[in-house]
Amino acid sequence: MSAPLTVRAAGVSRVYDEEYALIDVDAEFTPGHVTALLGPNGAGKSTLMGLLSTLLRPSEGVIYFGETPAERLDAAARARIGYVGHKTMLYGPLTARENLQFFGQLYGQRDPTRVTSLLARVGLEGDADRPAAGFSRGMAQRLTLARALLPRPDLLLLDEPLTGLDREGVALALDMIRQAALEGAAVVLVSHDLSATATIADRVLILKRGRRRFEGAVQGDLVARYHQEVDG
Amino acid sequence: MKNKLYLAGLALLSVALFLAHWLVFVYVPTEPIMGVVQRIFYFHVPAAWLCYLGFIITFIGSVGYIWNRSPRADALALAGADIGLVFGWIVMLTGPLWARATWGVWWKWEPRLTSMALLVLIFAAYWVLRRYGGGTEGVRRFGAVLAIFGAPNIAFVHVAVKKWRGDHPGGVVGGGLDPDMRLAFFICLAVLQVLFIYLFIERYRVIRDEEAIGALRRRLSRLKGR
Amino acid sequence: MSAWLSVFWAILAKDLRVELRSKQTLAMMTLFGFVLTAILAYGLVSDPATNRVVYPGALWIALLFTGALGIGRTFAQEAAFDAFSALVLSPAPREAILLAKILGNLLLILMVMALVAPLIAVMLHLNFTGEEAGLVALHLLLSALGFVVVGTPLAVMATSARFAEVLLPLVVFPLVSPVLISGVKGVGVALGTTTGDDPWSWIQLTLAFDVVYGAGGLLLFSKMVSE
Amino acid sequence: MNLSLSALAALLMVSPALAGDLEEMRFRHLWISYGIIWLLVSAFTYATWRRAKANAEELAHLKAKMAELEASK
Repeated sequence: MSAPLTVRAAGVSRVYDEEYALIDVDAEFTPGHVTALLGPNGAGKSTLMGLLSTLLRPSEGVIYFGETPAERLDAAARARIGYVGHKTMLYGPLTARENLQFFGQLYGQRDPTRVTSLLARVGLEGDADRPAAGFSRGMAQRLTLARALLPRPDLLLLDEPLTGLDREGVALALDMIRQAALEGAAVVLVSHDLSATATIADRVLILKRGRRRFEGAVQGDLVARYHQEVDG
Repeated sequence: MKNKLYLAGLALLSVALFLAHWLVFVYVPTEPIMGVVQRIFYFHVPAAWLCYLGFIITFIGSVGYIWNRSPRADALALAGADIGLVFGWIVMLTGPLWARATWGVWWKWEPRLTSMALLVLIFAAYWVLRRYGGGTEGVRRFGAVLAIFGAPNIAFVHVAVKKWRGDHPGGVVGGGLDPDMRLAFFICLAVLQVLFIYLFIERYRVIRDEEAIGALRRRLSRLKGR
Repeated sequence: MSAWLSVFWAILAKDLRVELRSKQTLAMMTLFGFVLTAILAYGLVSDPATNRVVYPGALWIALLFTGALGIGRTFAQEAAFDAFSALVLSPAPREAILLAKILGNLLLILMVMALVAPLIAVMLHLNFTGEEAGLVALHLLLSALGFVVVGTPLAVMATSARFAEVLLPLVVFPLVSPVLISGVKGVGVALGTTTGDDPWSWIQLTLAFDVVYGAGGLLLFSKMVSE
Repeated sequence: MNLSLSALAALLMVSPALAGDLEEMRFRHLWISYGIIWLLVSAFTYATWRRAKANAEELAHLKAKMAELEASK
């Protein structure tokens, strides 16, 4: 694992057509912490995740990875980002193992046991050689989590990673996320499941209508805090 | 004051255009072989040049846009394509009218004609893309790549058709222009060039204004907190 | 360099494996090629001498249409679950991504044309000497290469536009017209139906096109894929 | 627009039959050419002018709204 990575959004706005999805957001994501990114629908959560992943560019403001602005990141720096988006980013005709092996090759992952151990970790060892197209949403979600964790990212962006997971799957996913943070990754988590989020988040960023409402350490009851900021 | 100057300029341009028509229809002698239809060339040939010029601007703007995503470069590219296409269609429509009355056929697969036709087709595709493809950033990028790919294509088409057909005998205008004809041609060229510049500035301004409107709307939505 | 190559091979192998497993694109292109062959054969079949004249034209029409179908489909698999985003986000060199995609598309088109080209010849009652067949194949290979070096990057771009499936051929066909002219005329010379100098000069022209557009695409690709 | 283009195309297609003699055709094609030129140029100018007018109105409207909003704050 390389040096810890602090990611900072400085006055970031993003426009789609004529609508601001995100307005002047400042935020900092620090190594070893799980930040819950909360907000009602249309608050700009996924847009912020897209910006942090570098797949989107800010219309105003800059995102810094350490000291480097996002648009000047090189390939090696991109390799430090792990991203789970709304779609699974998998290849349907390939098996679970082949999917992971392929992404491993892209990331220059040399360790052959890594894929097998990750598959076991997410509980897919029995389905490792079945095409991903046949997977239930929950299984695909486990696989996509494994895909994001495969290169041991220093910034882990999880946009609704718990979608379709059963209770056991949620517990497993939370455990893996916590583990990644313990190993030093900065984790950003977006989820509708507030109670699950509350169990692992130690920091919170609340957005409403594209603006930042609150950022800071979780103190007391996260759920109550959220309702106070958003509904109050 | 500024408005008056603008109007005076427009009046001058109108007078110049009138003069150009007078030259074409009254002043110049009739070409003995092709007859009156040769008079198409006083506007046809400058139109071909202006079509090229419009697309060159699109190419330059597209390179600029791909490089640093500057909205100004994109507006330049779009305005260039719009105007280039107007003159392109003029060339493509008046050319066959001349050809039918001179060669007896509407069209020949000759290097100059073929490359012009493909150039117009490529930038017509660019226009369709920009008009109907949706106004997203991805479409602007797509358009820019298309324009960048399209420009050098013309060299290839030209070489290919030249190899295929052999060089067409003589220039299209014909050598040894009568001095009156030459004078009329260059005056028409100059007048149309000015018309091009005027139309280009107007078009560019319209596109920039539309962007400014978008920016204002965004600022408004931002002030209102969406 | 070896890392570059291994990424290149990984993407190419992945694409081929995806294609061979689902067989969607290949099946569609091949079937489309057969339908096109039948239509061209009804529309064009005539006396043997005329058939020999129209053969290159028919062949290149088939190349363009099946090719357009193919490159449009290539990115459907990437777009289905947004895997292309993961590809762009990965440290994989952009040039390796593009080259792997180009080669994948080329192989797909060549597989289809290897069936379609002889089929059209049979339907038009044509016989070729070995040398003629070789020249046809060489022309076809280089033209297909020209088609994919132009079409592949544009197909990536087209995913962001509306009406992409109509726009893509609209945009690609005029751009590859030099390849079309050069291929048709070059094969005509090779088959002795078109007057002209040696068929190799046409091959040079296609090759120049392939090199210019291949290099241009590689130069621009990293600017194309990211916002 | 498309209809008139098709009509023009149809007229030109049959024009060899109609063309009494070459000289007449030359005159006709010359007039049609300059007609096309002016049709295209004026259509383009008009479209640009209309867009410019609409933009000017919209800009004024938005600026007024903006001033209003800023005054109220």
